[in-house]
Amino acid sequence: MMDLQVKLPGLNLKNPVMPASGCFGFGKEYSRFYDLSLLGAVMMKAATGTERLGNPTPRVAETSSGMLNAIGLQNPGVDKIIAEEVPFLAQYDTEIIANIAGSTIEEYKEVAKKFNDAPEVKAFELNISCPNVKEGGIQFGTDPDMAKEVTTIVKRASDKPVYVKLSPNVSNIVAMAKAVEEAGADGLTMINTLTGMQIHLPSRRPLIANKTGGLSGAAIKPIAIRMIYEVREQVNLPIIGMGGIETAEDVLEFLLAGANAVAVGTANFQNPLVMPEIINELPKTLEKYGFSSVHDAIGKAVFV
Amino acid sequence: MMDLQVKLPGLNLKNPVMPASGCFGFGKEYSRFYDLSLLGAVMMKAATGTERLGNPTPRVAETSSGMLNAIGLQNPGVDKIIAEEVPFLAQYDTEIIANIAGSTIEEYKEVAKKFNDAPEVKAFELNISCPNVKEGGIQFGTDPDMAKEVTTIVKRASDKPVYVKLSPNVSNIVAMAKAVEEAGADGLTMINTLTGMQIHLPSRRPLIANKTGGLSGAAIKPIAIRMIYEVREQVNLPIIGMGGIETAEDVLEFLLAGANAVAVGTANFQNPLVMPEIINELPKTLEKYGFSSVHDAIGKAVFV
Amino acid sequence: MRKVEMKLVYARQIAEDTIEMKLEDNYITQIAEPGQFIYIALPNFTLRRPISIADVDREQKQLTILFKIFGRGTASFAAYEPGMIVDCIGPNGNGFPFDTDKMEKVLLIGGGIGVPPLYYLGKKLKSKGIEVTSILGYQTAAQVFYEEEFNQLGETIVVTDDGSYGEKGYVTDIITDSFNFDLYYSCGPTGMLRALTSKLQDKKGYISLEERMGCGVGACAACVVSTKNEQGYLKICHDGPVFPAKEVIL
Amino acid sequence: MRKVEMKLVYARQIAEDTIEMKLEDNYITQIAEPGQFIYIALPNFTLRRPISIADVDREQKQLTILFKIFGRGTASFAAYEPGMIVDCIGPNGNGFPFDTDKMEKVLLIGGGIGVPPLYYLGKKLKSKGIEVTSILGYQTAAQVFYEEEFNQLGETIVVTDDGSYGEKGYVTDIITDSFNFDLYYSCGPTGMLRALTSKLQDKKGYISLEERMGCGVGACAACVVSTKNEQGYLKICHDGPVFPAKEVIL
Ligand SMILES: Cc1cc2nc3c(=O)[nH]c(=O)nc-3n(C[C@H](O)[C@H](O)[C@H](O)COP(=O)(O)OP(=O)(O)OC[C@H]3O[C@@H](n4cnc5c(N)ncnc54)[C@H](O)[C@@H]3O)c2cc1C
Ligand SMILES: Cc1cc2nc3c(=O)[nH]c(=O)nc-3n(C[C@H](O)[C@H](O)[C@H](O)COP(=O)(O)OP(=O)(O)OC[C@H]3O[C@@H](n4cnc5c(N)ncnc54)[C@H](O)[C@@H]3O)c2cc1C
Ligand SMILES: Cc1cc2nc3c(=O)[nH]c(=O)nc-3n(C[C@H](O)[C@H](O)[C@H](O)COP(=O)(O)O)c2cc1C
Ligand SMILES: Cc1cc2nc3c(=O)[nH]c(=O)nc-3n(C[C@H](O)[C@H](O)[C@H](O)COP(=O)(O)O)c2cc1C
Ligand code: FES
Ligand code: FES
Repeated sequence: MMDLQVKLPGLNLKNPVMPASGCFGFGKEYSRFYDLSLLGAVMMKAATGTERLGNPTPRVAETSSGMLNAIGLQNPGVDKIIAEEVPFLAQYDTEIIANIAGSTIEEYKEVAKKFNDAPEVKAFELNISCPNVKEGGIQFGTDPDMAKEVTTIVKRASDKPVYVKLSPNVSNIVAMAKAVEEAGADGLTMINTLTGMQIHLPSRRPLIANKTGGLSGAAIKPIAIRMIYEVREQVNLPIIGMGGIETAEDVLEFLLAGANAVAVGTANFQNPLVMPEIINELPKTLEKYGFSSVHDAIGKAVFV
Repeated sequence: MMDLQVKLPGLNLKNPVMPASGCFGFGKEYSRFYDLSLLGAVMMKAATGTERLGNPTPRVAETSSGMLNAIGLQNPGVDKIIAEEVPFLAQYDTEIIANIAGSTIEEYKEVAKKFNDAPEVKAFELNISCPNVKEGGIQFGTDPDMAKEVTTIVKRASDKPVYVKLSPNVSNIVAMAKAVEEAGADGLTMINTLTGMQIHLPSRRPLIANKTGGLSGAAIKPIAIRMIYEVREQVNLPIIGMGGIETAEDVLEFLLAGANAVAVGTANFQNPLVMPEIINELPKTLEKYGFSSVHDAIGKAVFV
Repeated sequence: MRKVEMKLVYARQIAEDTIEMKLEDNYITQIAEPGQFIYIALPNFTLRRPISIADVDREQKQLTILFKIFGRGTASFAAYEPGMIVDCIGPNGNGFPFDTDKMEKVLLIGGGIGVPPLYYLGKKLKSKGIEVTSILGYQTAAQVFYEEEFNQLGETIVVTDDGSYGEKGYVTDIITDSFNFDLYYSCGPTGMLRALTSKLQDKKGYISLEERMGCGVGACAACVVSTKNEQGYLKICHDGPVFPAKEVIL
Repeated sequence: MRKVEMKLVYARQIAEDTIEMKLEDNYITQIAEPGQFIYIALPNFTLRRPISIADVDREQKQLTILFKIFGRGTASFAAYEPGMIVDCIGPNGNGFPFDTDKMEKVLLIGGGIGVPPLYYLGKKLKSKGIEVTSILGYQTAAQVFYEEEFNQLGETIVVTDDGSYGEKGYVTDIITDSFNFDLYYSCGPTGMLRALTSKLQDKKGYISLEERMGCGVGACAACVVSTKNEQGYLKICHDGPVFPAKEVIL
C-alpha cells in the first residue's frame, strides 16, 4: 500500500491533503458531505482577538479559472473559536491548525497565546497578509522586517510550531521566506491570494465591495509552483503548498516543486468532495509517475 | 458614429487597440489575416542591440486560462529590424511602437539611439523586465532605482516619447510607476507577465526549458485591472493597459480602470482575428454601457 | 444536502431569455422544500450557480427550475439538452416557513426571476387549503411567465414596469389596503424588497434574498446579510435564503 | 492560411486512443498539401492544437485527420460529434517537397502519431507513378492503424516496439541496405527522427517536426528549431514543419 504519511513540525499527517484556511470554515459544513477524519489536517478560518464582521458584500467574484474574495477576516474571535469550534473538530482524527490574524502585533500575540492553551491545536498558520492598522495599512506580508517581527513575537508567545503564510504579492518571495526563517518560523505555507480587481460594467464599480480582492484558483497555480520552487532552492523550512490545486496530479506537481504537504481552497466550492477524491486518487497518481510514497516525491522535480 | 480615437504622447490612435509586444512579431504573419491599417498601433517585438537567439524549447506551455512563455527576446537585432521590419509596417496606416530591451543600460541606450533615427517609429516601449546581466540578473523591472536609471538614460538618448512597461512581479507597483514618472517617462504600459512555472509530471522537469516563464492570458486580467487602478489613482501618466484582454467588454473594463488604450497579446493566438473583431465590436459595447466615445470611458470607474 | 448528478429531462424557453427545466434525481427531489435552492456546477466555471427550486414532483422524482439568461454561466446552461447530466448540490438553505394552522390568506409577491420559488410555495399552501393571492412583477410583456400557473393557485395580478402587459407600475403600487392577508412571502430584486418591506412593515412576512456565493454551503462567509439583532451577519446560503422580513437589513 | 469553420462529418476510433475524423470546408480542403497541418481551437483552452492533414478529398471538400488522445485537449476534441463545427486555422506551414521528375522510389517512415501526414504524401506520390515503400512503427498491436491504407500504396512493413504485431523493434532496425530508395520522408517522435537521420545520413530526406506552439503562424517564436547553417533558428509552424533532414539539429 502506498504510504501517504507526512511528518512535519507538530503535525503527523496521515496524508498530505488539508483544506486551505478560509475555504472550509471550521469544518462543520463539509462534515455533512464526508468524514473529516479522512483529511490530513484542517486549517481553520482566520482567528482574530475579537469578533470581526468583515467586509460589505459582494465579497466574491468569479474570474477566468479563478475567483476574487474579500471576506475580510469575518470570524467570531479566538475565544469563541476555542470554545465552540475547536471541540467540534477535535472529534475527528485529524490535525488542527489555527490560522492567526490581526491588525497589530499585539493582536497576533494575544491570539497565539490563547491558542497555545488549546491542546487540540497542533500548529499555527500565521496569516501575515493582513494590513497593519498601526503602520497605516502596510501589509506585514510584503515587508520582510515586519514579517520577521510578527513571527518573532508569535514564536515567543507560544510553544507550538509556527507556519508563516507567505503572500505572493511581493518582488522577492525568497527574501520574505528567509526573513521569517531567521525569526524562527517552523514552516511556510504558500501561497496566499494575489490582489486583483474586477469592474462590473453596468455599475462601473468594482464588483467586490471592498474594491480589491484576493485571486485564488487554478489561474494562480503556475505562480504558486514557481514561488515554491524558488523558496525550496534557498530556504530549509518545510512548505505546505497551495494555490489552484484541483486534482491529485496538481498535488504531485506541488510535491515535486518542493511542497511537503498541500492545502486545497477554492476547489472545495466547485466540488465539496474534492479532498476525499484527491486523497483516494493520490496513490494511483504517485504510482503512475513512479513514486513509492508521498515522501518519495517531495522536491523531486529535476531542475538541471 | 462612435469616436474611438485616442491621442497619447507621440501617438494618434484611430482606435485604442494594438497588439502587445512579442505576440505579433513584426506584423507580417497577421497581415495575412487582415489589413493592419485597422489597428490603432503596432507594438513590435522586443529589439536588442544585436541578434538574440533566445531560449531553448519548449518555450510555451498552456495553463488554466493562460499560458507561460519564455521566448527569451529572440530577435534579429535593432539594425535588421529598422532595415527589414519597420519598412514593412510603415506601409500601413497605423502607429509603430518599438519595444526596447537589453541586458545592460548601455544596450538600452544604443537601441534607443538607433530607433530614434527611424522616423516611422513614433514611440518607445521600454521593456524593463529583462534581467540585468551586469547587476547579476536582478531585473530592472522590480527595482525602482534601476527602473529610474534606465528610463533616464533612454529619455536622454532620444526625442521620442517613452512608455515604460511595468512588471507585475513587484510588492509595490505604484512605487515603480512613480520612479519612472520622476525619470521623465511619457507613459506606462502594463502589465507584463507574472513569473510562473509548470512541472511536467512524466519527466519531472519544468515544462518550459528555461524553467520559469511569463504567465499571460485571461488568468491575469484581475491583477492587471488592480494594478492599473492603483497606478491611475496616484500617477499622472497615460497608461496602455494589457493582460488577458479577449473581448470588447474587457477593453472597456481596462478603460474604466484607467487605461487610455489597450494591447492584446495571448488572445491573438486563440483567434488571429481577435483585434479587428474587438475594434468592430467596441462602438456597440461603449454604447451599451452608456459611453459616447472611448475618451468618455477612460478612468470612469466609480471607486467611492 | 448532497452532491448529486441530476438528469435534465426537459428544457424549454418560456419567455424572453427565460428557461424552464425539469431535472430528475432520487435525493433532492424527495426532500426539497419551497424556498430552497440547488447549486449547479457548469464546466469551466469556477463557481457554481444558485437557482431556486420552482416546483417539485416527488413521484416523478423531478424538480422544476426557471432561470434567466443573465451572464456567461446561465447562457451556457441554457444550451444544455435533455439527457445531459447536471452536477448539483442540494437542496441548499432553508425554505419558507409556514404554519398552516395559523394562517388563512397569504400574499405572494414576486419580481422577475424572483417569481420561481413562490410557485412551489403557493402550490404547497393551496394544497393545505390556504387562500393564495399573487402579485407578479416583470419589466415588460415579453418577460412575463407562469401567469397561467399562478392563476391556478388563486387571484393573480401581473404588473409590468412599462405597462406593456397587465397593470403598469411596480408591485408595490398594487398593494392597497384592500388586500387582506395574514402573511406575505416575497422574492425579487433588492430594490423591490426594500420598497416592499418598508410598505408592509406592519405585516409579518418572509423574504428570499440573493447574494454572490462562494461555497454555497455556509463555510466561506461570502454571502452574508446584516441582521437587526445581535446575531450580526447571517449567511444567505445557509441561514437563508429566506429570512423574516423584519430581521434583515437590506 | 485562413481561419475557417470546418464541419465535422465523420468520427471513429481506429485504434487504442486514436481517432480518425473527416472535416469539411471550402477553403483548406482545396489547397492543403501533404505535410501541412491545421491548428484547432477547442473551447476553454488557451492554445490551439496542431494536427497534421492525413488525407484530402478535394471533390468532397473533406480532409482527414488522425490523432491520439494525449492530454486534456485531445480528450475533449475526441468527444466531438458529427455535425459540430470545428474552429480551424489552416493550412499551416510548408508540406513535403517533391519533384516527381527526379525520383522513382521513396521510403516513408512513420512513428506512431507521426504516421498520418505520410499517408496523404504517399497517396500523392503513388498517383504520380512513384514507388512507395512504408515502414510504420507503433508501440504495440493495439495502437496499429492505417496498415491497410498504406498497403494500397505499396509494400508496407509494420513494426511494434514489443513485437505484439508485425516485426519487433524500432523502425531503424528494419532499414537494411537492401532498401533501395531515392529519398525518404519521415515523421515521428524526436528520438526516432534522431536515430533515423543519423542512420540515413548519406541519404536525402525530409522530416516533419513537432514542438509546442503559441501562435502557430510564425509570429511568436515559440516553436523554433536550430539549423546547421547561418539561419539560426527556424520556426516549425512557419518554415516547417517539414525540413530537409540535414538542415536541422534535433
Ligand atoms: C438563492 C438564490 C436563488 C436564485 N434563484 C434563481 C432562479 O430561480 N432563477 C434565476 O434566473 N436566477 C436565480 N438566482 C440568480 C442566479 O444565481 C444568477 O442569475 C446567476 O448566478 C448568474 O450567473 P451567470 O453566469 O449568468 O452570470 P455572471 O454574471 O457571469 O456570473 C458571475 C458570478 O456572479 C454570480 N452572480 C451573478 N448574479 C448573481 C445573483 N443575482 N445572485 C447570486 N449570484 C450571482 C454568479 O453565480 C457567478 O458566480 C438566484 C440566486 C440566489 C442567490
Ligand atoms: C505540426 C504538428 C503536427 C501534429 N500532428 C499530429 C497528428 O496528426 N496527430 C496527433 O495525434 N498529434 C499530432 N501532433 C501532436 C499534437 O499536437 C499533440 O498531441 C496535442 O497538441 C496534445 O494536446 P493535448 O491537449 O491532448 O495535450 P496537453 O499536454 O494537455 O497539451 C498542453 C499543451 O501542450 C501542447 N502539446 C502537447 N504535446 C504536444 C506535441 N507533441 N506537439 C506539439 N504541442 C504539444 C498542446 O498543443 C497544448 O498547447 C502534431 C504536432 C505538431 C506540432
Ligand atoms: C473565500 C476565501 C477565503 C479565504 N480566507 C483566508 C483566511 O481567512 N486566511 C488565510 O490565511 N487565507 C485565506 N484564503 C486564502 C486560501 O487559504 C489560499 O491560500 C488561497 O485561496 C489559494 O489557494 P486556492 O487557490 O486553492 O484557493 C482564503 C481564500 C478564499 C478563496
Ligand atoms: C509569447 C509571448 C511573448 C512576449 N514577448 C514580449 C516581448 O518581447 N516584450 C515585451 O515587452 N512583452 C512581451 N510579452 C508580454 C506581452 O506583451 C503582454 O504584456 C502580456 O502577455 C500580457 O498580455 P496578454 O495577457 O494579453 O498576453 C510576451 C508575451 C507572450 C505571450
Ligand atoms: S457562499 Fe459560502 S457561506 Fe454562503
Ligand atoms: S508557434 Fe509562434 S512562431 Fe511558431
